[in-house]
Amino acid sequence: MHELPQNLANGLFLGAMYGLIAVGYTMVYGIIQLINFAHGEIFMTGAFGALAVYSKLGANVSIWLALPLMIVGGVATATLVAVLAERFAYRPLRNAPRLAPLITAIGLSIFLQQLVWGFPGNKSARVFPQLPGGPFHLGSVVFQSADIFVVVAAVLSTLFLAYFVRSTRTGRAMQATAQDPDTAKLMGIDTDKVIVIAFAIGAVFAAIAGISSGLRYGQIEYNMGFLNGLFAFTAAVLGGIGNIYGAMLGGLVLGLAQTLSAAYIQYIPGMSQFGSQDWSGVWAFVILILVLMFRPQGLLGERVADRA
Amino acid sequence: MTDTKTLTTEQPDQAALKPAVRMPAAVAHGLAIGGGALTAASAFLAWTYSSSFPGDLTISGYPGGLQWLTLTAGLLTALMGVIAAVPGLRVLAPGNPGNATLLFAVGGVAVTWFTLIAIAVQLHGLVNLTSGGWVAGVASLIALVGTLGLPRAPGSTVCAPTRAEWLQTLYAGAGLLAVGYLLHLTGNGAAGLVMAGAGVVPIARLCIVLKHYTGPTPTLRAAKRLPVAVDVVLMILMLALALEIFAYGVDTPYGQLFVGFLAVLCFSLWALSQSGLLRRATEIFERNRAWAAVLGFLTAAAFVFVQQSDADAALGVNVLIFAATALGLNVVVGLAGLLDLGYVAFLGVGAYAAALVSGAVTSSVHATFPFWAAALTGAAVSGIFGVLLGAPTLRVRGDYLAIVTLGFGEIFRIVVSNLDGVSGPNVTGGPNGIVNIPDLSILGFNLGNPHTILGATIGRFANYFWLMLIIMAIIMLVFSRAADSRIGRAWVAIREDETAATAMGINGFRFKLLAFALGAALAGLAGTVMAHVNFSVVPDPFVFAGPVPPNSAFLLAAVVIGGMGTVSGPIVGATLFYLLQQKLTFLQSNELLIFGVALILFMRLRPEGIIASRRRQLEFHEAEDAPAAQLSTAGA
Amino acid sequence: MRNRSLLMLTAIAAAGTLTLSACGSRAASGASGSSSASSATTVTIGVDAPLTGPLSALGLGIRNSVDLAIKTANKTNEVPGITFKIEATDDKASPQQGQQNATTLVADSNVVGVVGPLNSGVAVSMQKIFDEANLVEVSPANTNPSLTQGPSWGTGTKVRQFKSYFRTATTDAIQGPFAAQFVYTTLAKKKVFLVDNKLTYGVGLVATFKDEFTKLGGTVAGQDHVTSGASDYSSTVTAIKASGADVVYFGGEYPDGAPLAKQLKAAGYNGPVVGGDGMKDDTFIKLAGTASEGDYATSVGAPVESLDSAKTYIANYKAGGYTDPYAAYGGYSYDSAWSIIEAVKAVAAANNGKLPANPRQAIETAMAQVSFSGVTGQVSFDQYGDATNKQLTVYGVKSGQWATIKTGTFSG
Amino acid sequence: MTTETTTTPAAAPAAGTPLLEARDVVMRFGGLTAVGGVDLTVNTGEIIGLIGPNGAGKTTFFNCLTGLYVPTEGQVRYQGQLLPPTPHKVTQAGMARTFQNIRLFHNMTVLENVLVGRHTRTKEGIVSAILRGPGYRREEAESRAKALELLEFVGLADKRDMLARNLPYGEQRKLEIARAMASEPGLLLLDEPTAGMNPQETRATEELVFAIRDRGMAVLVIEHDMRFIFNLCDRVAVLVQGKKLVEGDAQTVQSDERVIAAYLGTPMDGAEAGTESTTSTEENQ
Repeated sequence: MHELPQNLANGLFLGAMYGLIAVGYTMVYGIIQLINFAHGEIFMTGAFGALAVYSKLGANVSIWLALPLMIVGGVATATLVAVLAERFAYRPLRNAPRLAPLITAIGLSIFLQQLVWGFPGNKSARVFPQLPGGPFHLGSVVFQSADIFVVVAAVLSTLFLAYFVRSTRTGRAMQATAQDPDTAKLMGIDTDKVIVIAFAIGAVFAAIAGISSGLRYGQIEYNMGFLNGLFAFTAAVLGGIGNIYGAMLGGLVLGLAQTLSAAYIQYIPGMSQFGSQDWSGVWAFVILILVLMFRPQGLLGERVADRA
Repeated sequence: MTDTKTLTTEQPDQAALKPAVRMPAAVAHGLAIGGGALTAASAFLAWTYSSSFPGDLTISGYPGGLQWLTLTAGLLTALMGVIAAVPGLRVLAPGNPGNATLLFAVGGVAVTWFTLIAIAVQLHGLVNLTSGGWVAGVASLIALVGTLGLPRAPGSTVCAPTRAEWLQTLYAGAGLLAVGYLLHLTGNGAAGLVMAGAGVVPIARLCIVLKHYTGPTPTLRAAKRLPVAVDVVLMILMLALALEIFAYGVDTPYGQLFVGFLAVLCFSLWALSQSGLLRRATEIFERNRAWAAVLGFLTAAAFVFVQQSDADAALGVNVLIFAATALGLNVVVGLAGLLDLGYVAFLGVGAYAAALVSGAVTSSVHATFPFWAAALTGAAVSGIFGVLLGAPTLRVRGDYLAIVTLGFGEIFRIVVSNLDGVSGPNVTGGPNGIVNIPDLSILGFNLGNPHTILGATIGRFANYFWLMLIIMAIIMLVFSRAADSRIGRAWVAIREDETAATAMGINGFRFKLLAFALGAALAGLAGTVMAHVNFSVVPDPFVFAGPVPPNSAFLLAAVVIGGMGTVSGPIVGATLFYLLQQKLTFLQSNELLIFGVALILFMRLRPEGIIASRRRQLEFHEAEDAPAAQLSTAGA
Repeated sequence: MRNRSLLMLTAIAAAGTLTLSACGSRAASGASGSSSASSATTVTIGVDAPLTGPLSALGLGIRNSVDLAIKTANKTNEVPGITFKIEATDDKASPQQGQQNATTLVADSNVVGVVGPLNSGVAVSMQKIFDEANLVEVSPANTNPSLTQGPSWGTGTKVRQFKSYFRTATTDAIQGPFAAQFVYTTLAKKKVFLVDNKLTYGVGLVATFKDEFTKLGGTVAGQDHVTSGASDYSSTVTAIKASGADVVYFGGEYPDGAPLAKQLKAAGYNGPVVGGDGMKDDTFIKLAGTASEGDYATSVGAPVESLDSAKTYIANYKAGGYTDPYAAYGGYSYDSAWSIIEAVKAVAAANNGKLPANPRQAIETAMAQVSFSGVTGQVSFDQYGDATNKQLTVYGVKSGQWATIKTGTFSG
Repeated sequence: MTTETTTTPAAAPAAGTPLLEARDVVMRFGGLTAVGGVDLTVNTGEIIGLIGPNGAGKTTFFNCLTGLYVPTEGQVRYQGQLLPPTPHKVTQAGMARTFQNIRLFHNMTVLENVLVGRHTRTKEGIVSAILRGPGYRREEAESRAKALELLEFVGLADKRDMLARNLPYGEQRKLEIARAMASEPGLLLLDEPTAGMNPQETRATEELVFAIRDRGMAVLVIEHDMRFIFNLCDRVAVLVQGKKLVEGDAQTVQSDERVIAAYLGTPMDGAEAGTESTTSTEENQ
């Protein structure tokens, strides 16, 4: 059990990444009750956008110089994709029955994956540049520069978002739209703009998560959005969908749950076979079901009264 | 691509009912008939010098490959042209024979010019075309011009697209070209596809113009009732023809031929609906429902006799498995309105359950169940999994169900991969799966052995095709009867308004669970056969999205694009999907990309699917037809 | 109104496919085989592999190598009077599709043998179809021993499963133990941590490695299973470090192996990662970067640079102008196709230089006697249909390159 | 409206016995008390009105009675039995309702809507629905007959194959009543049945409610339209700010000064304004 601190740290890093992706799900869902199924692919395009910038820069450019540019490139790509998707795929279906935008989202997700796959060299994993430095040691915990990156990014992003939603005009308009879109519209809020901004913010966060993922694992793949998106959405539900702090918390809880279940479930008597990393996805799912059973509104979610 | 405003019928302006091309009626009729005949005749010429274009179009006197399709379209044009020209033949096309001639001619132009362009592109250059090819191309155009000179139907509008619409088309086309070129510069595999999409845009615009030009489908007075015997004979003939056409489509050996086939088929169906013949045919089937069901079943069963080899039957089995599963999903999605994104897992549960009790050496359960017991086991186990999954999640908001089912679909594969005795108890054989599953033996008849009926050899897959057909019939029966019952009404009520439904005494949770379990059980049933057909069950195919159906995304698409809540919709959707991904091999790796785009476009243009249930129809197009419509045709 | 929107959609779809297929009719151009000899019989060698999708890189390598073999045979007039032709089918890594391809190939009476498939999961759905038609199937890539020797091969009861199924790929039963001997004896590492990605290949390899390694006296410090494609292996890395293992044996392909190697080294783990031929790919080194230094992978056959046939093959492949690399199974595929050609040759030779009307049965019988020097070494098949070539080579990553460490024959 | 048709009235206990007894029903949302301790009794054969200004908690009280909300405190009994707090069981027990904002199954036909109302009075399950035995056929035929009779009763028989969404507004109200009646309730709860109707339609609804009572059902009706209520009801209860202000016959209530004050507007205090806005969002759904 002495590797507990290390496992906790691993879970934290993973969870921070999930949290960053989950924010996008939760914001869009909070405002237009749409599971933006393609959000995992936004995450993926963010990573590929950053890689494209890096490969244009050439290998001679120092990573510290390249990183800001990569972030800009990744964020720009992801935001562009998200905004275009909103404008051309989702907006026309705003008043359609529920199933229609969801299926559109599935179509979009497959489309984006295949499009990225079609670029030469993307058929299998691509090498992503690494941050130099490390490994760092903190007590018995070993971590990398990329791990610091993801944690710092998550903290800064959350702080920014908290400020944005609470203290800016647009942020408050966003809250109002989430509460009641029709009234918000009557009050003169441009709900279309608010929705676009929600998509864009989600995309920015997802792009940062995508870059973190590349930095941490050293490779990115066209289908990296599927599993991560699935887990991130689980995190959003876990934390209480519609609540941005919930998304972060849900991400952390899920990340920890996965890492700890992979490490320790095997020590529970009779469960020795169920502790591998492969099973950890299953345990994450079990946790989701348990949360839905006993606290359907999620960890930080508010009870939504049944409406008659 | 289209905007609905242009679709709303404008008042037919009687004064505007002049044909697009002004000419004396006799000349128009003559050109139509003559052009059609000439097109047909040109199919007997050689079109190209090189035999390397598939189908070998170099032989004079005997049509090959795509030329057969040109021949068909030409003959149909000429035939319908004659009907349109001779008033006494109006009985044969009670609707609008002029329009029908036009559409047949368009089909002829489409397939002929497609062939010519394909030859030129594939063999690099127009020089590869012989004079015969040019004759065919010109003849088809003559027929088209002639038909455009025929008098127009009431209710149609010559609405040349507005300037804005043309510009829109232009921009869309140019945009796609530009994007395609950019992709081409980066070396993306989808570049050609996107650029080809630029060609589709003006064609689509022309199709819209054509649609306005032909006007609405003619409404007919009900025909005189014929004696049942006559009806039956007619039905047999029609079904036989449909089977022959279907078998031809299935058996098309290369993609170009399949595309040409689809083009002729689409325009011919459009033409038939304009001619009123489709309506008449529907009437016959509708007034003899029992006969229609029995004959339809027999026709499907006869498929194995018209096939070329057992390979087609293998295709048929796979289509049926896919369609049966899609129909099961339709209970969940179409009737109860629950979105299940991991449905393929239930197919997997059924397949694994059947494999475990099949007596295969690699099965961890050393038991051999007869097929009926194995099928019941598969369905029951799958249904139980449906309940286990549904019980905790169906109480919460509907959207969560989507993610829980998606998660279930994913972990199903992980779990079966791990239940191999190393990282879990030994149940499923892990990644190696359960293999060498013996063939089914029903009543002492081994489905693995070929046998001879009526002089035709019925191979292994034909046997399974028949078995699957029976299962399909059962699933159809279950679906349609459940849909049209107290239970089905409760499902639809829940889908419509759950609060109101519970206020009417419906236990929402219980009925949702029932739908979920029934859907799962039907998928499980299909899975039991799949295990035997494939000799094996392995974890890999049970994914959310993959290139080969059935997987969860394709299943959902078959239901949604086929038509939610209907019996025939998912079957049509599944068949179409399976055949398309089989035949359009020239799409190379872009099938999934197209699939994604198709989903998006369908939700935009026709969210109710190909075959719309009357409910869906109105739900999605409330703005378009607000006036109360008496619903005469039942969808479900 | 409504019906019309449907008609329109179908018309658009039809128009779309029309335009598309006019532009993209490349499918047929893959087929080759010159028909120069006018009186020659033309027979077809089928290929079944994933030509599209995520595994297409491997599948295309298989197809191209078979194509190369056929071209070579036609050029050198290997079987006088008989011209070979390729018929490549795409199984998309799906058992269902593979089975359907099998029925299509069986139905084509010109097909005398089939090379493929890539995935064991696909193979199990095809074997019986081919077997009933006596159509020879040679897989360049299936490694699961039970495909030939039956489910109880581990306990010593080996039973040939299908008389028409052969393979040039070596089985897990050879490669795993060979790696175990290398790790235990040559590297002198006695404490191993086992990782697999829960796919057929990796699981089989790890299981056979584990048996041999414990038999030799080594200890298994721990075992983990990772989700293929998940890339976050931090819990596995932590467990490996905590276990005190001095070597990691990884069963799986390089896309999963590379991040594992990378994350291990980044976390400060010093032992080598050892894998099978699924890991011996240049992309592994590319993905894992410097972290791959000192890692090992086993591969079948003698070292490439010591085999002239391999060098010729690589040169010819380059000259052939194929856009896709020959990838991991190119050599085996070439040998697979060549073995069919050899069998056809034998049958024709025994029948006055002509193939009998239905040569499938004869070719199946002739396969057992096939023996030639191929790309991967001497190619012939034993009583189960497995390759008799038991020579394996260990490669190690040295300054960013795979270098030959040791070669030997597995006997055990 | 058709005149009396031969029907079997719902099993009605002897007139005058209490059918619904709500005791001290309290409903709080967070810190907000929407309904604060309301008592109400409905006897068999009665038509009871429930009135009150906007946001008085009428619909919330309704929802408490029909199981959509679980009351924070208090009890609701139907025929002496404690009602379970789930809507479908309440309907099963014999209370059916309509909604303030019509909630039909829009994409089902008129007849199907009423057939859904028959749900609790039919039993056939999935197996018999698939096998279609004689029992199933009999039950289905009965349901159909009953539903058609109800459509006849409310005057929609000739529109049975139309989609509910295509009915004009007033007929949608009628259909909703027919649908509720299909479950053969002892007590029918109508939530603003005349909202948005013109005077003629309102009068017709009045007739309809009387006819319903004549079929042996008690009726509890929420309404804004005073005249409608006072013409119709045997007793009227007035709800203001979640509390029952008065209860009595039309005469008593009409002359009560507090009611007049509540309606004609003594200025509401601050808390009231808050209550109003939140409750109205609830009622808007």
